[in-house]
Amino acid sequence: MLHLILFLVFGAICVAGAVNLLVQTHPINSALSLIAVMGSLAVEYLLLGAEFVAVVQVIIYAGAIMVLFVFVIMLLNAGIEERTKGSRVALLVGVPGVVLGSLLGAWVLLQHSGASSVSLGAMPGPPKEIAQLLFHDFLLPFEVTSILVLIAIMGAVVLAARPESVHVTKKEG
Amino acid sequence: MVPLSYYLILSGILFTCGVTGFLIKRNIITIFMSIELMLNGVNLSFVAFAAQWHTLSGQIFVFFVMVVAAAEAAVGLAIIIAVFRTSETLNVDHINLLKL
Amino acid sequence: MDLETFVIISVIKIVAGVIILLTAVAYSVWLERKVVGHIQNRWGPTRVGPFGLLQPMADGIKFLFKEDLTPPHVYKPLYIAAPMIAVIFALTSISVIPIGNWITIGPIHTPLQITDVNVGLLVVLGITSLGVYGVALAGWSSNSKYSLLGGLRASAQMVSYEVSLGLSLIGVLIMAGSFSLRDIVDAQGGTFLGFIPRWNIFQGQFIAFFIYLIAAYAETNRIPFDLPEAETELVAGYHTEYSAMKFAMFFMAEYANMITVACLASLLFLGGWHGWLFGPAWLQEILPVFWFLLRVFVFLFIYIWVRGTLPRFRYDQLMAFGWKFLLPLAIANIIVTALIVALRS
Amino acid sequence: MTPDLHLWIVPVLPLIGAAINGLLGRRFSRQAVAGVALGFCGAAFAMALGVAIQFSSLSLPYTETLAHWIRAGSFQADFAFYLDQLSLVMLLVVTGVGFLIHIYSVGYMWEEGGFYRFFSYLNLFMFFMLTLVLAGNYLLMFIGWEGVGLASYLLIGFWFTKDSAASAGKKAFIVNRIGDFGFLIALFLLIKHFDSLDYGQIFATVQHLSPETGGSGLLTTIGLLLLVGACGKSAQIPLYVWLPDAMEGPTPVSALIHAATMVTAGVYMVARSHVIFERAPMALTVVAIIGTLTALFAATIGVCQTDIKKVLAYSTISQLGYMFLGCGVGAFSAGIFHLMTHAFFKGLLFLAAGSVIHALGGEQDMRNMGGLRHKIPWTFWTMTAATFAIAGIPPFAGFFSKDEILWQAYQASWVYWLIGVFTAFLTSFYMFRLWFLTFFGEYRGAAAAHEDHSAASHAHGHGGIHESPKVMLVPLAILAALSIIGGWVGVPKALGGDNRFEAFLSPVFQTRANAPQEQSAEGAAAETERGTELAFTGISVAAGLAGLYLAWLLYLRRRQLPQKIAHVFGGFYQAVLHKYYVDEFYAILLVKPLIDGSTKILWHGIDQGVIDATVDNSADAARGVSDSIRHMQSGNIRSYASWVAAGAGAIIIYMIWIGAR
Repeated sequence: MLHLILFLVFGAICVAGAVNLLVQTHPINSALSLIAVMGSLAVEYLLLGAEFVAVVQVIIYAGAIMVLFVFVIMLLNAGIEERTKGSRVALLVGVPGVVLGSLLGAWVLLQHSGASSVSLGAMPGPPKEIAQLLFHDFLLPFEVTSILVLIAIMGAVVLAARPESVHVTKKEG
Repeated sequence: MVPLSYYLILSGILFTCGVTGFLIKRNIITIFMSIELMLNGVNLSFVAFAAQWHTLSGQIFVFFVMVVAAAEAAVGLAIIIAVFRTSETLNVDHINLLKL
Repeated sequence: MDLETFVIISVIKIVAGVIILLTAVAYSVWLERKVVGHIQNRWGPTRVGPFGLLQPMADGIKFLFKEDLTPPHVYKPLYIAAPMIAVIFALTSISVIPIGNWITIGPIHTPLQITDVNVGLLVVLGITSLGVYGVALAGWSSNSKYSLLGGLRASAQMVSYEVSLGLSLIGVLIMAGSFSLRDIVDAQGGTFLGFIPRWNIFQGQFIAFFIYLIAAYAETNRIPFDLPEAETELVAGYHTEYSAMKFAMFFMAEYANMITVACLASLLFLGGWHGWLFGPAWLQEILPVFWFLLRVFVFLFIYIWVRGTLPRFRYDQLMAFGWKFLLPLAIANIIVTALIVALRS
Repeated sequence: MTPDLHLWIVPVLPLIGAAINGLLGRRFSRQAVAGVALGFCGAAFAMALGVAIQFSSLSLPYTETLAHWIRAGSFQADFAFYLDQLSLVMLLVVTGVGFLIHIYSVGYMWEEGGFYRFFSYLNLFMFFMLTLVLAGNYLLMFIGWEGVGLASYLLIGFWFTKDSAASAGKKAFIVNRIGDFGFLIALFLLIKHFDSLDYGQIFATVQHLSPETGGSGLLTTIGLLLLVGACGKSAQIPLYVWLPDAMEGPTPVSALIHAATMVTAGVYMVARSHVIFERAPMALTVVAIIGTLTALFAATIGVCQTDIKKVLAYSTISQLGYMFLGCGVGAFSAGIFHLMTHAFFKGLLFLAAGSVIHALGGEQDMRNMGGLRHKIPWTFWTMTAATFAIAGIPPFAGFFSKDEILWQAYQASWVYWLIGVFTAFLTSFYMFRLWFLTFFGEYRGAAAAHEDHSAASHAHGHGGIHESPKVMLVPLAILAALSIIGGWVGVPKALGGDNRFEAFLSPVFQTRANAPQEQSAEGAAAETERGTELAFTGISVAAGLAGLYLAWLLYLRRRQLPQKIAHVFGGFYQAVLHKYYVDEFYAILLVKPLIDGSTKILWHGIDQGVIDATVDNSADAARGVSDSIRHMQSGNIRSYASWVAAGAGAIIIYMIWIGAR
């Protein structure tokens, strides 16, 4: 019961944050809503027993990636988004469409997987076992992603560096 | 006891919100955040399935998604900065150099 | 232990923890003023109470009763939320930090810790990493160039040094084999060669401690890395536009973060609460807490000492130092530690 | 027991040389190129000698499998090498003569461009020829077979800027294709019926079959198809046309490839397959007939040729005909014997001719020569030895082998013998004609030679008629010695010898099913046989001497006579002069329909009308569709994203529909 309540509360926060992301016109508000979504998602992970994933979600997503977003919003001083007719049309047509689609998907899922359920703490994700998987069974993908990250770092530095100025001190985290 | 489908529905809602945001938002940064939202929705279903099948592989995939998201954010934001530097705008409707 | 007892004990712990932390914050401010004063050949606070011991109270009262000024053209929701965010995350992180071993009071046997999470260290890191939002949002929402520059600097600096900070801890984690702070401390019990305590700092993690120390100074925006609030260039950085209680919140957040960092350093590198135990049973239960607080105090004293001694870095020096020196050093430390552990086992 | 010979090293050595020279030779000095080429070729020769020394201690046939190559079901082909007496003879001839010609080439090609390229090709040829000779199955032999064709093509077209050389190379290649086609089909038949290409397995199976009577049967078919292949490679009727044109290549190439080694591959192949041929009498008869006809046919053409190399080319074809004749009457060892002696004296003839050409600065027309015997005495004397050898004058090498073939041919049918003797007479005649025209009389080409001298594409830097350098003369001398004494290993019993060559090869050929000669050679009839044989030997020697006399008469004594004779024979002379119009005949009958068909049907009809049109029309259609669709590309990211989302949505709905069904 407690599990269901917690799920519903944080699920509601998630949905609210996601919708707020869409509604808000200023990117910083959208970014903060997204942080809220990620935080409550971390709680959902905890409810699923994946505490390591939950903490990493907070550290990486909320603590690093979103900081980067906020940083860029601040740096570029991104203003309020202007509305045009097209976007109103999109809202009028798209939002009901999305709601309908979501309802349809939800209905299908409820129809076809009603029996299985997850209980609180059903499967803890101890860091040791995760490490065993990550550094043993999934070693190659792990190394590949590490190279991907390295490439991304270099790409970001090259892209963001001003070609003409010599003293570029800004870093992408 | 929470049915697995609840988690999947939540994941689906988040993903749909991300798609919607990607389609209706004009600010390139917000569009980018919508992508992150989609990835988060997918991550939730990974973790839910991992709990469902009692295997940790789902959680491992979440890590990979996170790493890719981080790499994507770094490169994407660098591109945004570069775009802003040349076109002085973040509105994707004004960035249409690919037009015929 | 049934649920009711658990809730009651938890509430007691939380209240006690908050009170102790806030008091510690207040008196570490006093300590800083006093020590820096003596370093600079001044007396520091002396008027309020003996040795100025009541000065923190006076400061608190002053902050509470000053006019809460909100400048025009600020982005109000975030302007108000920013200091709250800062102080909330600063206070939250103390929740998983143990300040001593288990104690037994009557029928209750409980750890001296609000909650023991098996990924405790990561929780601390995660919450600390969220603290940057307070600073960044404060800088941006103030709609002032000094604030904005301070906020930008703070977020870039904290994100950068978080990497080195996190990596410096991995050596310790490899030695202990656990994320739980209690396990890490337990792993440091005992001595080797008869007299050297098995603290991590004596077990080859000296370089990691050094990296941690420097990165922690940068994380808490302390001298010599207090670029975000450099008064000579940015007036006061991200809290230029703040006053009264909101300013006090930033202040509290900074000192609370310092204490968290000091606790973490004691737990991870300096052997936690391990120390000389003597006397009757009740004393033996209290002594670990004493030894732990002693370490935290020493660490805080070094903080203040450094502040009174070192000048401020330049911004590019700060970044270059973080990325080009500390990060490779931390990685090298991980590799060497992992090798040694792997060879030993 | 049997020592491991590492036979595979023998062919690989020249391959290494070819690779080094071919890949890096451009940067080497000429000395280095020559050193590499000679070194690896000489090493192969030394290795072959080593094999020969160990030969007596081997259990024959010696086989060696290097690696598995193809495995498909029960069929298996390996990189296997096979050594018996036949292979050994070929191995020694190829490496020995090849090595000598390599040495000679260093001197002959010294002034030419593409020096490294020449030696790379030459070494490559050695590699493929040795593969062909040492192969342990038909497939590997085919590799060598094709490879020597490739090397031959490259070397004929060595002066590829010259149009005639390039087209001669192409002609050789294409004509050989026809032969290879027959060879391939023979291989397919072997695979189909014997499930193997391995010599040992096939021969073991075939040995238990009885000879096929009548003109048809599996073995006959295979034999005839193999013969087609042999005809292509060994320039027999009707596929001989490429060999005269192949004289466009440098003279050492003509000596090595188109006289001594490659063209004899067909003979080698027939001899190697003797087990099959012996059980297909019909095929064997065809071999003999083709050999006889070719010998006569080419000899008559040779009589009228004026180009010194062309004479030798037709002579080669004619001599190859002799070898086929020998094989065709079942005297494989005689054929191989003639192959060996022919390699000596014909190689020598070409090299000496090359020396003459070298001396005259590129002049090849005999009408512009004459009286050279004092100016280039070494060349003259070596050439004399070779000429006597080929004319069948005892005791030169050619006498023994040719006589052996003629004797064996007579035992099969007197027709073969008659034509053979007449051909021997013709051979003697045109060879001495060449000899007299070149070395006797007075020099007829001074002015022409000097004009040529400055104009010829490969004129030499130093003027006047001059003897070749030592590096060219030493191989000449060695080959001359071999031409003289090379036949002594096979002195027939009739002349008091014991025919050791045939005895040596007999383990290979003893398996023949019907060997009337051997049966009749034993017993009481032997004495009368011997008398007959001696008589026949006398006749063939007389034929050779008659040729010598006639040539002396016509070309030295009565110089105006040839003109008159040509006038008398009129049409026939013209026909012979134009090589019986065979090239023209082929051009009308085969080449023109092929070209017309390719042009009109394949090019204009199928390629342009169908293939090109398909591509063009589909491109046009794609462009038309794209023209209308490209307006979708608005440059608006969100519209792109909408399309992606719509597609994804469609897929999701489809999946849901599938799941719900």
